[in-house]
Amino acid sequence: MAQAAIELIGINKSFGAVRANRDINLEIVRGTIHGIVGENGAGKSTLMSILYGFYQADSGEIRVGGQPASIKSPNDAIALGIGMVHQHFMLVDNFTVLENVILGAESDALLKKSIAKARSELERLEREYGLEVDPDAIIEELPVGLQQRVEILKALYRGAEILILDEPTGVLTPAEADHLFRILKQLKEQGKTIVLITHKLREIMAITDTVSVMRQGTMVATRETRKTTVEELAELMVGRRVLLRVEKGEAEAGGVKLAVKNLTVKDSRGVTMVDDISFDVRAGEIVGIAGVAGNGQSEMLEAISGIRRAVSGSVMLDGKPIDLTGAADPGELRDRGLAHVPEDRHHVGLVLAFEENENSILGYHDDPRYLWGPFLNIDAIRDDARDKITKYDIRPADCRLKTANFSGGNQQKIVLAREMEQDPGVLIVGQPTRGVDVGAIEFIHKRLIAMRDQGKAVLVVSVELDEIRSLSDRILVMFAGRIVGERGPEATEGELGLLMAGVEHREAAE
Amino acid sequence: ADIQPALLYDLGGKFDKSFNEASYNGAEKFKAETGIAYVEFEVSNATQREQALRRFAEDGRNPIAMAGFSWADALEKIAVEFPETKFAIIDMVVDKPNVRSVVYKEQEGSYLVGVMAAMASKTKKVGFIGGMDIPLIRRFGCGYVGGAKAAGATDVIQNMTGDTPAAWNDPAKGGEIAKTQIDQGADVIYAAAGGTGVGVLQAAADAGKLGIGVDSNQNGLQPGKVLTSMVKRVDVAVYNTFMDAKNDKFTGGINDLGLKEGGVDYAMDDNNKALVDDAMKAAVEKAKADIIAGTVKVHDYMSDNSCPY
Amino acid sequence: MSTPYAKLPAWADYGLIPVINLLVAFVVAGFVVLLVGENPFRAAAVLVEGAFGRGQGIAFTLFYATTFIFSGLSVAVAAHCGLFNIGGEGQGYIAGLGIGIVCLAFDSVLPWWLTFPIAIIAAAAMGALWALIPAYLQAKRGSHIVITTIMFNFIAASVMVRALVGYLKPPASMAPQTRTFLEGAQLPKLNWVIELFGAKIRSAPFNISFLLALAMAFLVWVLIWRTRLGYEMRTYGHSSKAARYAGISETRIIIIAMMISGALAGMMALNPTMGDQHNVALEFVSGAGFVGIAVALMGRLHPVGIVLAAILFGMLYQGGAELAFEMPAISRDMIVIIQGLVILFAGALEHMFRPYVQALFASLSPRSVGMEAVKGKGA
Amino acid sequence: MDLFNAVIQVLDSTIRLSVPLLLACLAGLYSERAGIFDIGLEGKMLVGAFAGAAAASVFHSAYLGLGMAILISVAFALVHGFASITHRGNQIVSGVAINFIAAGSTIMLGQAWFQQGGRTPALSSDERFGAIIWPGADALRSVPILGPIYSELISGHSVLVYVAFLAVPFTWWVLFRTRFGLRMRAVGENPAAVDTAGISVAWLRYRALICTGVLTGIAGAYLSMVQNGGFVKDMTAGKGYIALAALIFAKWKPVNAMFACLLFGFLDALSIRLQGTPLPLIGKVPVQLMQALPYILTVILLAGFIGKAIPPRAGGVPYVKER
Ligand SMILES: Nc1ncnc2c1ncn2[C@@H]1O[C@H](COP(=O)(O)OP(=O)(O)OP(=O)(O)O)[C@@H](O)[C@H]1O
Ligand SMILES: Nc1ncnc2c1ncn2[C@@H]1O[C@H](COP(=O)(O)OP(=O)(O)OP(=O)(O)O)[C@@H](O)[C@H]1O
Ligand SMILES: [Mg+2]
Ligand SMILES: [Mg+2]
Repeated sequence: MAQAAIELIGINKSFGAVRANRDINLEIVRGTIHGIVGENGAGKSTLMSILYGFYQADSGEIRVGGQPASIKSPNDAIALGIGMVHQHFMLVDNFTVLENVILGAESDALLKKSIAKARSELERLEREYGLEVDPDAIIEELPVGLQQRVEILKALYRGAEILILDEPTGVLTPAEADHLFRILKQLKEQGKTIVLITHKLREIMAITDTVSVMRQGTMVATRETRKTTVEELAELMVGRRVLLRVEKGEAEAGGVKLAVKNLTVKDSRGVTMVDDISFDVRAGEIVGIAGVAGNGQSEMLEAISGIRRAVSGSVMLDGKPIDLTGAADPGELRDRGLAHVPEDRHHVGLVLAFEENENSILGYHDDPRYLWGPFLNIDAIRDDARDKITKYDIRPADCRLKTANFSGGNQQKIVLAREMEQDPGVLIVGQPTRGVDVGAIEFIHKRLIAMRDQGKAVLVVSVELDEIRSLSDRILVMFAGRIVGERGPEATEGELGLLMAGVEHREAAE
Repeated sequence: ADIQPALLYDLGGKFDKSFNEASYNGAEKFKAETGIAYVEFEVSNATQREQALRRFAEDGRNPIAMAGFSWADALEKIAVEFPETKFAIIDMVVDKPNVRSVVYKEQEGSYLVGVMAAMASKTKKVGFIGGMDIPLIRRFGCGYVGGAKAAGATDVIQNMTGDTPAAWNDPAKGGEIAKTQIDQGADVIYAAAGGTGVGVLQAAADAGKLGIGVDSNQNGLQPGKVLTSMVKRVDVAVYNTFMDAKNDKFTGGINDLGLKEGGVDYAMDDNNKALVDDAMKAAVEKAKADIIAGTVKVHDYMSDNSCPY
Repeated sequence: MSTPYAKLPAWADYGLIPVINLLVAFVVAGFVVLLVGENPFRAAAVLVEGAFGRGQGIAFTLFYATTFIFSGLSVAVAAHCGLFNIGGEGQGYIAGLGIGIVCLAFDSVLPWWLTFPIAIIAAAAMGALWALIPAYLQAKRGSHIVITTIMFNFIAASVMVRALVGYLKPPASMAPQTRTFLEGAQLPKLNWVIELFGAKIRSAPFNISFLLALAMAFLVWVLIWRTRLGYEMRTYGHSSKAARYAGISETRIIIIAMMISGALAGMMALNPTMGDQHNVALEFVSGAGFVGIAVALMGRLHPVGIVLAAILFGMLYQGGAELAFEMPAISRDMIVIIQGLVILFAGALEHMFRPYVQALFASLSPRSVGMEAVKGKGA
Repeated sequence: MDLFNAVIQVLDSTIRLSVPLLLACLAGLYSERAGIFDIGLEGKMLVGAFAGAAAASVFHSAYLGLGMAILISVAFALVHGFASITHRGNQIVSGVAINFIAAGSTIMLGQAWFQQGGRTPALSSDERFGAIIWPGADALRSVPILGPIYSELISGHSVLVYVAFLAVPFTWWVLFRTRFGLRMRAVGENPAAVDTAGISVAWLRYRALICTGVLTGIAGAYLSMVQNGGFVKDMTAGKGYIALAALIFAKWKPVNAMFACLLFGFLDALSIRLQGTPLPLIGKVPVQLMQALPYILTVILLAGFIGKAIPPRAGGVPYVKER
């Protein structure tokens, strides 16, 4: 009987009236990888934050290595060898990697020494686990994948024996994810214990030894991974059967709806992120853009939707060209029937401080349907919002609730509902299911297919290869700002992976 | 029965190192001598003027003295509403039978200290520093320039401290302006700037130069470093108002107080004895006599918003 | 602005807690009163009685409140668009110029009800203009609105001195102010309204600009929560990225918001000039613009809250004056301290007692505490 | 040569005028870098000035005065902290409140203690910080160019002036070279990161505010014990707000802060110097224009040369762990 690294006994935690955790019991065996799955808002992050001392449990006991431990602050947790990689990275964006790593763990009152020490320490960790990252890079200039690596380094630097990762792969590409898993396995071999929160059952099956399922704040089950199946877990999570792979009929693609021509985009630092790309999306098809994060997809989306000014290029909407280099404004593109679900729902797609119904008109607030001369037609807006809530099964079904209080999955549905219900000719979607649970994923994918079948042109950008492959009728692979290949949905993960890694591209160059 | 005198201060507040403070001193003197208490009020915005006046009048306060020209509008009204009450206003004329308007010829007093400044100056350059830039202060400046030029000053450097009420309470800036004027060659500086003046006198003293005080006798602020002060006897006006009322000698009408009436003057005491030699004394006394006699007319800036000197 | 704690029933949130805070503020102020050897209870009585006791007091309280409503609204409108307009003082001051010119020009020819609208426009226009430049610089050049508005306060002061002393002042008059306006530019008083309730008012400056203020409060509410423009302002105020996504022009929204804010600050000048003094004098704003910041934030940027906060400050001004009359030992400066304490406890420390109140409510009935239990369900 | 002297003199007064701004500006830098807006610099300077002058005149010691100035000003800073850190109050409201309380209490206590109209007794030279003459300053004065620069600009200021300018590199060092500085900057950018790193956000911010209090205390002492020999009511005369502007102007960086304050000081000195004297080409300009000049030029410079200023990201928002 291997002994427990951690035991949680009868943990309760409420935020106001929200009971995020109810009588949670959980045992995590030393030297194993323990997965935790659950819907958005099930209470996973909360539970782990309690274990990490970030929140205090209202009641319950925590044992570390068999000894009752009182974890009042992250300090105590760190002292007990618990490290955590948070879902929303806890990094200071304008600090360097090194500064972030030593923050709070400085070896000396003066930075010089601490930095020097950290530098050599990082080199060691880099050698042991292959966690390369430029120690002097500024965080906000690193792709999320690397940012997360910094979070892991932070934990290891503090000598974590027990490592908690909250949705680590939510932001990673398959390649990055695989790399992460290799690292985790390595850590496990070193005798470290790992707790892995994720929405992706595939990952659970891939690397965990044990898996626990949470629903609405309670711990509904714990299974040995090899003794369970994806279907079972999904059902445990959502409380009903879910089909995990959307089945869709053949696309009967019509004429070109969206044509991107010679698009070139530079980022704020003047680096060329999108390098003269052109492609079409036809009516009734879903075109998926695959690629490792940071290869220009975000910039491309922003340019096409008019948020970011392009250096050169234009889009044809229904044959009408729109120059993207000028002050192309998102409103105009919207009027031309282009709807956009942005990658970052928290800061771009939604105003978290708004009521749900207010967000349900964001971008369409100048649509006469919602107006009354210069005035907002509140009743129309709320009725409309309620319709969407029922139609998209957004929970809680309260259009007056502050948007921040919806889970990510539901927040995502709010955005989708808004964009799809405008019945646009063209829909472009960035990371449709990032941080969203299986139940919601299923729903969202169905919706996207439905749009396609209504003869809309749909452009999906995602770092989830699975998603791309299951949704797309055509797959374009982006690498280093260029489109390096086009494949059909039948393309294997392997060949796409190579394209995404830019292999073929290089060969072509030779 | 004893009278129930009341005193009203202007926005600058009781302790403005200027006429408010002077009127306060006058009232205190009266209180000390007669043992009759008085009530007082500092307005903190224009609206309170009429309110305060009426309030005191209704409470049967009598006489009611107030410092500052801004009281005029309110008094115009109240004086009519309360014909029995005796009022006194400083620095402005309100033509009502029951109002005693006390105005000063600041230009005359300033002229005298100008003369002294010019004579005490080795560089023949002297300075003037005003507080907030309002006509009243320019009247001080103009008289001063007149006196200084008349006594052979080649140049009078003039500065105003600012355009907000903060200009009355910025000794730091006042001191800096003084230093600048000293750099420009001034060695005697006259400050008509309320609390800011404190900084001017300080800076002059620190630099071993001479300052000139204003309103009340400020020779003592920097003993031996303040050449003299242009005293404007607001304290006396308040004191007399109360006294006359007490002895039923109160009379309405305009008191236009210049050198002749002793309303303005230059201050001599132990603090500045050593600084004023006989020649100076003689010259000042002569100028004073001339002005009183009317042979010298000191221009009043506010009569035409300009200064001929 | 969402409070950092779970919600309470509205009446407790907007009624009970502020009252508790106020009481504490007065208790602390009471100690200061004690310090100067006066009876704090009597002081409190005098203050409240002086502000609300007699019709006279009420009239003055509302008169002051009028100005603060305008300045508070001004700050709030900008704040909803994520802008901190600290320049209300200058915008209000410079508006005096417009008012002065209009009144001097028309008071002899037009009746007040014609002069007033013109003056309103002039005041609003001048205020808006004074806010326009900082707004433009913020939008186009990224010059921080806080600096520019502070600077424009000082510049306004110089302009006004120049204008009043140089041009508007009647020659050979001592005071740096315009001549007294004639009937045609004097706003009718509202005292009779209070007298309807049997109160007797000898004389008080309470005038119809109060109604204008209330109207503006309502319009601001409509603007912020019921118009497309307000929606765009709030969107930008919360997240400039989201605004860009929604196709809202940054330049346009900043400039419009600031001009509205400036216009409101400008209207603040009507009350003291046409409503009370019947002239435009140096420094007639006397700090009301800055008080507006406290008023707006204590009113939680909501017009209703602002009106209430403005009345609170009106009470402190009027009651404070009474206090100074009644209690010789209590000086003008004491009252400033008391105002400070109220701002501190009723404003900055508004959350101090919230947890206890919540605990109390929770113990009474768990249901009553805030966010419905439904939320927690996931997608 | 005459012009050269004029320049030296203007620069000299530039230094004196910028010192209080610089101290206040650096003070603001500490608190705002830690994510706490501080519109209460004005008030803290004022109480500092009062406490300093009062203590100095009572104990006849400049240094005791300085100590008291710092003590009281820190106390007020802690009140700001109590409201805005411990109780998550609105930082601007709290700042405004502090300015009110400071303005009222200094006059009230001043009158109660000294009966000189809210003024403290005039300080004697040993109760103030006098000028420090550097070795050979007088000897070198006659040397052309360098002489005046050394003896006027460098030498002959009070110790607090040197303190102020040394505070600039010191602050830079603290901010970018020490653990405290690192954490302080972090808490101003992303308190959650600091919190999860196991550091107390509140305590960190309190310490930053203490630094603020110390500096505003010194700033106040400079006003009442160096530039002037005693306290005069409201003697800060809006310098706190100008310092705030300077801080933004400087984009929250210590060295920039120094230049920003020197700029403000210079513009001020210039407007003083030029008042009344006719300018070449333009001729005689109205006094009011001269008064407004520094502010107008500031706006022009801001718009013309200084780009967008991005404040510390967490600035002004109270840190709330559980929503
Ligand atoms: N800081 C907070 N303040 C208030 N309520 C919170 C807070 N964090 C979480 N909650 C509530 O607690 C519940 C559980 O949140 P938690 O973040 O643990 O869910 P989760 O399982 O991590 O969801 P996800 O999969 O989206 O990360 C949510 O429904 C949310 O309403
Ligand atoms: N401001 C907030 N107040 C209350 N609860 C919140 C708030 N923000 C988030 N939550 C809750 O915390 C839980 C997790 O929030 P989070 O933002 O992590 O959503 P999410 O599903 O994880 O989305 P994402 O993974 O994209 O971040 C959600 O269930 C949400 O209800
Ligand atoms: Mg989570
Ligand atoms: Mg999530």
